Amino acid sequence: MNKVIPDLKQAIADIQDGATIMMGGFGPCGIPENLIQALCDQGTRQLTVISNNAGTEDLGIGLLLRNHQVKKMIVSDVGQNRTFEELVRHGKLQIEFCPQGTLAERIRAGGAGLGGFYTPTGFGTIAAENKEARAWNGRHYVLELPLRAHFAFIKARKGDPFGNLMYRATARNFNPVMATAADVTIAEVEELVETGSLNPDEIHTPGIYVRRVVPGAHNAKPPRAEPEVRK
Amino acid sequence: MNKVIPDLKQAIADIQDGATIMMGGFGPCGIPENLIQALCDQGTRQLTVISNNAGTEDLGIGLLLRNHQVKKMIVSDVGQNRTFEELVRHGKLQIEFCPQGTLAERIRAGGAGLGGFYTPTGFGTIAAENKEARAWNGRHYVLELPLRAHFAFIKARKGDPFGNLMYRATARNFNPVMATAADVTIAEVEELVETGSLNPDEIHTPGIYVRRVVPGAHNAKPPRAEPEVRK
Amino acid sequence: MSKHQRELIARRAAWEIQNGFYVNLGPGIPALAARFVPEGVEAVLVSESGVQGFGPLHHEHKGDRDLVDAANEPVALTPGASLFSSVDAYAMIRGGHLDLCIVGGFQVDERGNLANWMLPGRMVHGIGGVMDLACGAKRVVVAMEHRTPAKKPKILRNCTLPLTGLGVVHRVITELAVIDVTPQGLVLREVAAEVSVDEVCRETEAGLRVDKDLKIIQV
Amino acid sequence: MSKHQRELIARRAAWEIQNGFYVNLGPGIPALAARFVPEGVEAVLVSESGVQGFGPLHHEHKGDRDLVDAANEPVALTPGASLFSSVDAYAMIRGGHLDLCIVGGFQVDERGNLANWMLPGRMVHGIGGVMDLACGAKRVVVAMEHRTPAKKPKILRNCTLPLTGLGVVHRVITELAVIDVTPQGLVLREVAAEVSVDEVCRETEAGLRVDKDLKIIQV
Repeated sequence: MNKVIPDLKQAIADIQDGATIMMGGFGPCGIPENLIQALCDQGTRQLTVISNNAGTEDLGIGLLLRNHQVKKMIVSDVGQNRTFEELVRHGKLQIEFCPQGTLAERIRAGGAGLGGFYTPTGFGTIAAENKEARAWNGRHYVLELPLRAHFAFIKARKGDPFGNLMYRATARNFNPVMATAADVTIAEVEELVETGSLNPDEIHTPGIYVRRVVPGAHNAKPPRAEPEVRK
Repeated sequence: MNKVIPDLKQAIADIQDGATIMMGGFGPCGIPENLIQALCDQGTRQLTVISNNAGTEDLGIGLLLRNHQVKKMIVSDVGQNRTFEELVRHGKLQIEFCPQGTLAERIRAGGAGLGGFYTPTGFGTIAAENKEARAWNGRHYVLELPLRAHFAFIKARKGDPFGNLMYRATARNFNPVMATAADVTIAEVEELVETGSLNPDEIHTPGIYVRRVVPGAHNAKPPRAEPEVRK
Repeated sequence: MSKHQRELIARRAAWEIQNGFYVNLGPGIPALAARFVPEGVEAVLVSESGVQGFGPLHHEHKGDRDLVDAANEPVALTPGASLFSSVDAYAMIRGGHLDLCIVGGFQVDERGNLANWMLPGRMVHGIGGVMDLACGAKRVVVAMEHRTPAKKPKILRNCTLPLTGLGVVHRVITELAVIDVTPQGLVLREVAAEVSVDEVCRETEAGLRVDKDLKIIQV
Repeated sequence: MSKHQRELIARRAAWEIQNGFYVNLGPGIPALAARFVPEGVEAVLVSESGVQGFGPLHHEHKGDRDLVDAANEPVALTPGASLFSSVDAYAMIRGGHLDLCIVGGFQVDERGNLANWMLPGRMVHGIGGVMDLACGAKRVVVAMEHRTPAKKPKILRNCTLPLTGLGVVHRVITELAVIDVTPQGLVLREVAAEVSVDEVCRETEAGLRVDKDLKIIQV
């Protein structure tokens, strides 16, 4: 089993205009920056992007926004991003906001074959508008539906040719769940390791979820051995 | 933070007759055998046990059954267990069977604060009898409700005083999810390690879920360094 | 059912396993199929016990109490293996990530309904993972004897036993035939060598259309 | 709002953190509270970014790009830390495993409704984790200024801004008062030194009952 595609361009060549793509990342952590850059270069348009946030002006999804490649975002929190604001103001970007936990859970439901689920989050708020509600034991819940995508862009610390992935620190974030919920999951890895060199007990994303593994050409951060631990 | 209780007896002393307890385990793997033995010794009765299986005649939940301590089981597959059969035949044990994936997901929903979820599993079978059904995109789903318990008995390979746990191989099974879904989660660990000695990226159950950590006095299996890997 | 016939079914079932597939094999005949995976086919076995990438133990190894398959049998990891919890195992199974699941069967009917978990008059020991597997895998193949031990047909117009899944079966493989479930009903794709189409039809309660490219089962 | 007053609120909020608590602190004043946790209290900070057991960086450490809190600020792990995914973070948050969550607020009303994510006339940048936190933690404390920058009350009969959560607030801590949400309405538990009950009532739109054991805020 060898899922490695050495060339970023080739790894995303079959993504067409109008595709829905999930992209991992939380703040500056765990952004599949090399895949996003390749998609910028490819110029694919009319994309629906499902993501926790929208990157910054010069990192991650911000680049796609600036390039006018995105039609719609399903997102939790875009933060301060001027490109985003301008696109929304001019009606050039559709937005669906999700509470962050609901976004994660909807993606999980999509990957786990569930039809929908009831969450207490957002009941009584505009996040629950036009959604079914229901109560059990005096507690109110909102019905939320699964999310899936054609592709998922995943960033991992290490990966092997079987597609087994390990993440580091809070760069894990939405990556493992998004890996489960796309027709084609493409993982860029900071380090490609040999099959058998990862401890099976410590793998975060089993290879079954990953179709393609690409070594990331460039990483915005210098890989480090260990985060600081205060004594 | 020190959640260690060195004494098994003390760790379960507050479990009263009529309690609902989740117990990890899959086949012979990952059974909280020391906690179960302590519960046998304590003689607590009228228990509802939520578990994947019912152990064997001499291991795990089988001991509690033989002792007539269990009133009801919510279970997926009891396998061949003569005590179990006799109790059921004589109306001394109530049984609620769940498909295995539905059992896992119901426990997850209980731990994750969800109200219920729609699963395709069992639609059109007696597992879906008297349950609401619903279709999306031509696919049928059954509404399943969360499970919670007063206590969870967890078996882990390693644990630290914060309650962080790591499991080994298929001894992981239902243990991590059950750890999330009880009022009081008690983990027996094969090895108690110092705080800070587990790699935070490799912890399977974060300490927040665990109230008490008990070193397991006896383990049915000799701990081994690594499972065989065929080359 | 002779050991030889069970092996024949398993050999044919093994041809369903394609290169790169993630596969779950049920107990009994399906599990046997693991031995007959065609040369050059690299597939990954996935078990609901929480492992992908495993195989039989070397006979000199006595097994590891912490590592079993879904039948609680000790197994060995293969390179590239990964381990996960039951919640994650079933998210994987239900979420359509398995390319193929081969299961045993008591009954299959014309609409692909499957009964394989509960026999009348026998104490029920549970449901286990088979309902999740039946409704979750991309492709469900039933590998089973063509008739019951009492020589009654198992491929029926309508299942009479409690169902495992509704319309879940794609293909049935027996010692006599390979039969596909299609929107137009059951289609006979292959017959065993030295078995006539008439004999297959006689032993099958459900109606069978015969594929115009009908083949002989190669094992 | 002076820096001094914000610090006063944070200092009082820090007293809500008890020994053994797992705590989430929102951005702004709540995050400040981390600095004032009473001596001898060992609590674990949990962030929706996927970490439990962290704290501020040593100033000589420039941070690790892979490790941030929910405000995207680099942090340091503390001994006993563990890391997890966003799905797991929110399962934890929504599932009632946090003992305490301290959040900021735009408005709180008599029934414990909270508005803290959307201001009129400002572009919405998203919802983030605050709706999950507000409805999931065992105890939700709002730490905020008593009045808006325009000196309007923020503790109201009914919230007028879009809500974050319905009936989720247990306690409000401001520079003037500590107020609890009870089934009988708001109860004034503590007032700031040199502040009169009358003044608190004047600056609060909602009705306030005064605890018969009314205390002076100790910070």
